[in-house]
Amino acid sequence: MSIKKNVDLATSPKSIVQKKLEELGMKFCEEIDRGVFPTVQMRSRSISNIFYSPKYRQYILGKSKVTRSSRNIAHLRPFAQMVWTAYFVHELLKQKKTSTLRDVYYSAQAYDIFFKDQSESDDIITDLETVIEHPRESFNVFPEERSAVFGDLTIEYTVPGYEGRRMNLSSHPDGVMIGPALTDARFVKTSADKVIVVEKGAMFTRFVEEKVYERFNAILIYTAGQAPRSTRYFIRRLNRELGFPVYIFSDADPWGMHIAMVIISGSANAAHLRELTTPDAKWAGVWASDIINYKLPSEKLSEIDVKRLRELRNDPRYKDRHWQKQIDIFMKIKKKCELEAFSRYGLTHIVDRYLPERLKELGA
Amino acid sequence: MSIKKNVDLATSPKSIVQKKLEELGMKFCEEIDRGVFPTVQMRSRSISNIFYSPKYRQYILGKSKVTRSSRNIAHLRPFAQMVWTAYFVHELLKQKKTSTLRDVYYSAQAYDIFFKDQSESDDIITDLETVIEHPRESFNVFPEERSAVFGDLTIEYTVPGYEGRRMNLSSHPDGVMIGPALTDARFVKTSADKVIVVEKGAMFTRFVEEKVYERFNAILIYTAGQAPRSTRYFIRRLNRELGFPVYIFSDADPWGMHIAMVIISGSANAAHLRELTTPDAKWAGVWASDIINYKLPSEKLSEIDVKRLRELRNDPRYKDRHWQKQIDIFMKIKKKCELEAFSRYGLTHIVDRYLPERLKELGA
Amino acid sequence: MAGFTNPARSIFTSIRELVENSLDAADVARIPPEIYIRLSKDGDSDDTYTLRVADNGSGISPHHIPLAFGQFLFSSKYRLKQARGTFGLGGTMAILYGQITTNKPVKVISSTGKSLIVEYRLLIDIEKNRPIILDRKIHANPRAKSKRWRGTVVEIHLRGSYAQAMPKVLEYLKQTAMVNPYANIIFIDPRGRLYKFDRTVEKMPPPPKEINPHPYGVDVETLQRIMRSTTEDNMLKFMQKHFHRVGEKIARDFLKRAGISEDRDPKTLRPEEIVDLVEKMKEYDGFLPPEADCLSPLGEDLLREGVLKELEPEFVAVRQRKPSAYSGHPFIVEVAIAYGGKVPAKDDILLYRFANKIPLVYDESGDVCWKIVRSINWRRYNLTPNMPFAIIIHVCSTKIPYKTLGKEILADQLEVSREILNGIREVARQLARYLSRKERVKRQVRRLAVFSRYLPKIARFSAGLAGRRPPDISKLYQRKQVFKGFITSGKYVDSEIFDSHRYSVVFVHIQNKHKENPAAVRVLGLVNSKWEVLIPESTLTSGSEIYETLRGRYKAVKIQAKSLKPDKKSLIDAYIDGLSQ
Amino acid sequence: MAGFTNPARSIFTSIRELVENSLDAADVARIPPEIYIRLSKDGDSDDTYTLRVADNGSGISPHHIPLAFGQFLFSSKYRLKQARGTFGLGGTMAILYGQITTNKPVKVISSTGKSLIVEYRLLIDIEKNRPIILDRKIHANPRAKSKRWRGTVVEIHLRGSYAQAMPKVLEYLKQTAMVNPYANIIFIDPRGRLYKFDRTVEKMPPPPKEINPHPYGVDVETLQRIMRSTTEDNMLKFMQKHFHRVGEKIARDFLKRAGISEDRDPKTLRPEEIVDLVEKMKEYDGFLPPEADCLSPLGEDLLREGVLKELEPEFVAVRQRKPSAYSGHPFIVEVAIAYGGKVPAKDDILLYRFANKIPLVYDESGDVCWKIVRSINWRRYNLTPNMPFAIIIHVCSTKIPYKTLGKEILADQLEVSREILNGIREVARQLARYLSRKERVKRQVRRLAVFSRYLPKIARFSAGLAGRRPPDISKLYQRKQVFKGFITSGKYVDSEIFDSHRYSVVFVHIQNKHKENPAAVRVLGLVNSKWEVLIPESTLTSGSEIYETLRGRYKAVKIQAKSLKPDKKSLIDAYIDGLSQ
Repeated sequence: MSIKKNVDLATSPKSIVQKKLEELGMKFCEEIDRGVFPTVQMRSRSISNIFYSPKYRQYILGKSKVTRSSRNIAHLRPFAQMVWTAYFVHELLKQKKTSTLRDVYYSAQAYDIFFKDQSESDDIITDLETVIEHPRESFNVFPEERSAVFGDLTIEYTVPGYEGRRMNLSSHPDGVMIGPALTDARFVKTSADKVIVVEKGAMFTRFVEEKVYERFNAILIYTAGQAPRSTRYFIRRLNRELGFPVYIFSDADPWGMHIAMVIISGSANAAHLRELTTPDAKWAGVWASDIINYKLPSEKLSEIDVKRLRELRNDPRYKDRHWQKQIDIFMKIKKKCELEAFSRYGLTHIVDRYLPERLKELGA
Repeated sequence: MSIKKNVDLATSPKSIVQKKLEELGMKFCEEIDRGVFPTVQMRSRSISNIFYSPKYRQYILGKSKVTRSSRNIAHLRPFAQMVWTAYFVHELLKQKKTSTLRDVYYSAQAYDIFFKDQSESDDIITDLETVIEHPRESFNVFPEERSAVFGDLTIEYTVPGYEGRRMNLSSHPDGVMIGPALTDARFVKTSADKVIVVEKGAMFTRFVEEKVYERFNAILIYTAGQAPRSTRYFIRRLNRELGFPVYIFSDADPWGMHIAMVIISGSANAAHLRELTTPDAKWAGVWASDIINYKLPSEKLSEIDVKRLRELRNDPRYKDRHWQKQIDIFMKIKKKCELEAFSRYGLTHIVDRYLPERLKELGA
Repeated sequence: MAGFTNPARSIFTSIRELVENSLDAADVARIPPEIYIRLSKDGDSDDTYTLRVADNGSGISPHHIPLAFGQFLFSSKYRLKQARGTFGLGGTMAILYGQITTNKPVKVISSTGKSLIVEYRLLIDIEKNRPIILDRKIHANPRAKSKRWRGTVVEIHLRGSYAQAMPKVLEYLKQTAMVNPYANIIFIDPRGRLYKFDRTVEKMPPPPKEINPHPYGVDVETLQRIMRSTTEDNMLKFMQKHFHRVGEKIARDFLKRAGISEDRDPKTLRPEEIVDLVEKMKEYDGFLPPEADCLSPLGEDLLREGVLKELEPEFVAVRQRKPSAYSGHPFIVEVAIAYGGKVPAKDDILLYRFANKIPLVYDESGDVCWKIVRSINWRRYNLTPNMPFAIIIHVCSTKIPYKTLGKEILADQLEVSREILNGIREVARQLARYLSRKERVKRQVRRLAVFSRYLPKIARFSAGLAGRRPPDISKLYQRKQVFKGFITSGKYVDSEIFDSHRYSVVFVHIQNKHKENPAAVRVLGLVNSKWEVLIPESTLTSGSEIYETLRGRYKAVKIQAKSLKPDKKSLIDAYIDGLSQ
Repeated sequence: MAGFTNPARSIFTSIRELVENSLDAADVARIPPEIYIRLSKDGDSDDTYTLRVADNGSGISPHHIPLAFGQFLFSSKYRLKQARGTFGLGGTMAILYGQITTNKPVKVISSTGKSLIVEYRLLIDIEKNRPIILDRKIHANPRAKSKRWRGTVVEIHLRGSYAQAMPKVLEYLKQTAMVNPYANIIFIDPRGRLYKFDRTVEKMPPPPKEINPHPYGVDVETLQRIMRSTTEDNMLKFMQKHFHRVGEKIARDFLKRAGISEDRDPKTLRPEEIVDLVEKMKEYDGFLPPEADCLSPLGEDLLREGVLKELEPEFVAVRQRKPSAYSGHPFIVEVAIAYGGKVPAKDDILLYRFANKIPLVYDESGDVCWKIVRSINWRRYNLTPNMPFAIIIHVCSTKIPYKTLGKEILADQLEVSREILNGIREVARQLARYLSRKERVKRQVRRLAVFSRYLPKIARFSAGLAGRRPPDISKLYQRKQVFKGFITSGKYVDSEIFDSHRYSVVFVHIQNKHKENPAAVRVLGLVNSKWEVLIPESTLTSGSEIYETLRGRYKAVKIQAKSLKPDKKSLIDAYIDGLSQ
């Protein structure tokens, strides 16, 4: 069956949303021009205004509305935060980029807008959804995704029903899930020459959108935290069968370090196995020294972090000089930071500056 | 660059593993024939036998070995469990099917082999890995995956760099990740006529392997527990744009019911939005009544479960007669069970019997 | 013996009794007291001490000393006067306690300021209740009157435990200093530490007078005592002479109602008639209320001084209530509240209780003062018990309504409690006003900072969204610093002018940042091309600030400042904010 | 007064003293005791009781009664005998306590089984230490000897608290019954509840004999008393006549060493010579150790009987140690251990201590028995304190080594402690053997079930893997039930035959499932075509089982079973398992 194109739900909301955001900005500007404090109205999300609708068969908001006024001292801060968020997602839409909730939280700092914690920024995004009356996916704010691969690599399936069928791993821009079929696939053709592994879904999507695979001839892997074993196996295959160097990017803290280390040297739990490590893979960042050199926003190490670092210091897998040095720096500066921290310098900073510098430094 | 096919790491281990398993079985049979209690040797995984190898740059097991003997009363139970596990994964390999750790745990019951809990069966699989010296992925036991779709649906991307490019959602047998690109894609062509949603990765993979998409003309969705919002949005699109009925399969407990309910009627948190619900979707199972009718292995409801059921009973979304009846049955039998519970009757039972019966019952 | 029930309490009570005798002696002499207290260990003993208390009071005439210190006097006195003595015979009690526990005599040295100084060593003959004089010495006082010593030194030996008593002793002395700001008190403890409480005023409160008992407050025993000693031979005169505020007219009317002949000789009244007479006096509603001139309250100035001196608060309010009476006993309640500064913030309210200038430091919780303090809804005054504030309550009366023999707990006497409650309410209201004003200033300053922080951002990102240049936010809000480190002179000088025509509300915020000198400031607004004074001249003490909201439209607003005293320059910062709508 | 220090203890001690007097009286009469105790409230009073204790003992001759119950007798006796009395004068103490607290006399009724029964009401004249006879009645005993009553009834009034004493009183009676299994004891408490402890044996232990003191155990005061009363006029005869185990030869040798002439008249010894003599006796190493015939231990049979009766355990082991002596005092230790059945499992070991057949129920923890029990490493016997077992320790001696005046705590006397420790070890070893045997049977039965469960599965799935038919596991292991509900007869009957030729180990498991009757069973093996007895005839009591492992190769194995007594059939199940390698 062929699908008629009378409704195109996939993209039309985006242009509507874009327009609504612009109108909102215009309204505020005009109000200020007139010497009137800008206000915005939205449906109240308080418990007393949530009703079950038998017609829609879901919970809906009632008629009660709330007004946010920039005249009201208590509203001023969230009002400004919402205007910024509107501005930020409008930029995302204009540039056809996506983001995650966590990314939004970090990005705010670049604009001198501060959120107490991520739950505050999540709340503001929910406010904006309420004002615009579209879900945040319509303004390109997505939740995190799970372990996946992306890049110019044609594979050939060996699973039943797919024998001989081929697929290029750049064919699905969300990333191709690493599952049984992919693990068992043959590698056929590629123009890439390296593998870049990232721990966080947000960075993976960022790298895809910024065409890291083209600009650096890379196959991208997203581990979703500690890499699942099938993913570690897949990384090893890329390294062994194709001879590609592997660069791993993870959070700058003992746990992030260890995500890289487990890909490189495996875990004690899997000591009886040989097929899950990639000894030549490199931990490419974020290093403790990067926190200083790139002036990244950071948090204090917790007691548990410090305890973990002490353990790692005595772990034979960490005996190499570079690892030891990074552990020493962590202990000295008593700070840690996440991959997304680069967003403080703009979304593309990590790709435009950090990545090329680091790859060059590592001789890639 | 073209890849030479001198090493085919993807599939060759499987035939090696298959052979090793058969040899193991033969060894045991012959020992019994000779009146000798079967034994099996493997490297010890005790802490004292785990060493770091600078050569391999990973932890490895030392030379110390342990012998499992069926003559030793303490070894007899795990010995039998391991022989069964070997038999089971050998069947998986022969039939080119895959499974998960959880599935193995449940499947044992069909063979009158019992595990105290999943951690016991996980341990036995690790034993088998140690004996066979290959990772469990080589005998088709995979970890769970995250939210994905699979089925005959050709989509057309709208994301930058992919505009106009098309992809069929059956092209990647691990399932296609539901991310920003897919959420925004246009639907072009399909031979399917319904959507089947499952909560668990194990069932999704099972349905793909059993060609549920062909046999029932279905697009399969895997939610990974509570469905992410982009997935709920995608389900809604399939329902609205293509007019497909949606059938949801989740665990038979208040939490599983609610996974289905949130897809159907949304959550209170998203009461200000309209694009995330699929009011016509149907909760197709596992129902409380199925626990009785299909004699499924079950567990006692916990106090928290019962408390949750009481809440749901008074929730307006649950006022429909069918839901109320299922809640009443739960309260009466005080039992719950998981989707994987059908594995007690063999891996394909859920597809061969339950699915057609249920779809027929629901008028699909 | 009450007050001597354990080793800690004994030390405390002994010090207290002797100190209070000394304070009373200074009151009598109308001289600001100098009290010197020394407690020292006796040799190697772990628990015996020498206590020496010296004062500059009236002194005791030599032949009186043995009776005053070596005997319990059950006097025939019936006239009333406010006095400290908690146990009445307190000093002698301390001496007796010392004698019993150490078997050592008391040493007393005293002079009334005449040519002799007398020194006694005395024991009390307990069975016979009379002094045993062990030793008597006479010293010469200098001939020059100005160099003559006057006062009393009492030195006793006693058993006790100072380590345990210490907190209460120090608390007692601190509180004593609080209600005796005209006294110098020095205490040297057994470890050789010196505690000094200096006087900050020379003025003493007026001394109490002795008065007749009020008919409402008389009991049978007192009445009998009066009858035994009276020289009057008829009831009409008897009533007038011996009772407070009973004149001829009232005496006549009362006797008529009581059914007693005016001519009756009081000594002929039979016991049952005396009982009846007491009841009749209580029933009769024609007596005038007692007068308070027999009382010696501290007065608001002295109380404030004492509180400032010992607590060093940021704010204090004091209140003396009008004299009142219960059961024929006149009384006056004085209350203070102290906030901030060195007043500590504890889990509970700090409460200081005083009766006739004596601190009550034991058995706090059963006291009616606590009951009253607890009954108050402090939230009404924007206070919570864990804030740094203290309540000071002083009750003075010819008869303090104690609840127990221990004389540490005030009973719930309706009339007294009402005065205490009203007193606390008055000072608490003053504190509440102080705090709310302080809070308002802080809040407004914070409010305006929020506008200046966020409005520009709203403008900027809205413009970004709309794709145009940012709108001008000064239509909504503007802040201007009109004085910046301005040094005042003897004459008013204008600040910069703030163009306020588009704003409906204008906020003025002036700070005197000088460390010592006060300033005078005022605020003017341009109305119909004329500068009108909007806020008249106000004094801005060193470190303080003014924050005012001006409502109504003015074309412009400015501030003027000058030194309060021509030669004392001060340092002024001032801001004006305008907000539209 | 020791034992009467509080209301609960007073009740307990009074009951105990009178009961022990009664038990001693029955011992003297060689008649199994019948003790009847009744405690009842006196009228409306909350804390006064009447205590009546009646026995069937020897009775007291009429003229002796006032002295026996109304006077404290400080006897001149020096010969020794094991006796219960803890305080020596205990009974009189209880009477005195009752008299002091209620001012009421004691009532005593007694007969020695002759024609008269005498009843007295007595008070004790405390100052003069002599009885006051208030009343004396004489009743006739029946003429027929068989109907005559003999025994004593004592009834006193006393103050105390039964509610608090109850747990200890009941514990005391239970434990008394444990070491007096030949006694009937009935107790009716103030609430009217009846507690009955029935005798289960008629046999009584042999009565103790009176002996001379041993020279090692003599003190100066005792020696003086002997000298005062002796009729001998030379030291050689004096030593032989008055001391335990001193014959002519030893007496001569000792006197020579002590430097005392054999002819010396003992009455001429001066005090300092007497003191010297006592020291010489202690130093001399030639005296023979004391003999134990003066002691009256329970014996292993009676102790086992008592423990079975009162604790109803699943298993009991008892042990009487050989007589020993400390400081010239002979003693015997008896120990028992009881396990399972109705023995409760507590957090700690249950310990029952007895001295001369008296339970020690107070002040447990200071006792040397506890010290010893704690010092034992119970894990060596596969026991932990929270398992259901009890230790029973009985020490009997002419002089129990008490630690305190209270006579509830045994002191750590080296010789005695060693005997207790060794005794406990012996019975604990017996228990350990019992438990490990029991555990082994249980474990083996479980083990074999595991083989039969999992071996078939291993075969099945291995075959599945190998793609062939399953191998025959009976080469490894086989189980066969050879008797299934078999009813025995008077003669041996064969079970099914188990083909055992391929198994290196064979397990035999036989159960007697009959509720009452025992069976006889044996196991035979086929060796060189001949049936040999592998396990000889064994008795299998009702409900018990045999589990044996046969090592070595037999062609076949079978079981034979018959009734133990020809007319009493039993019910047999039997299994044989074979295991290769």
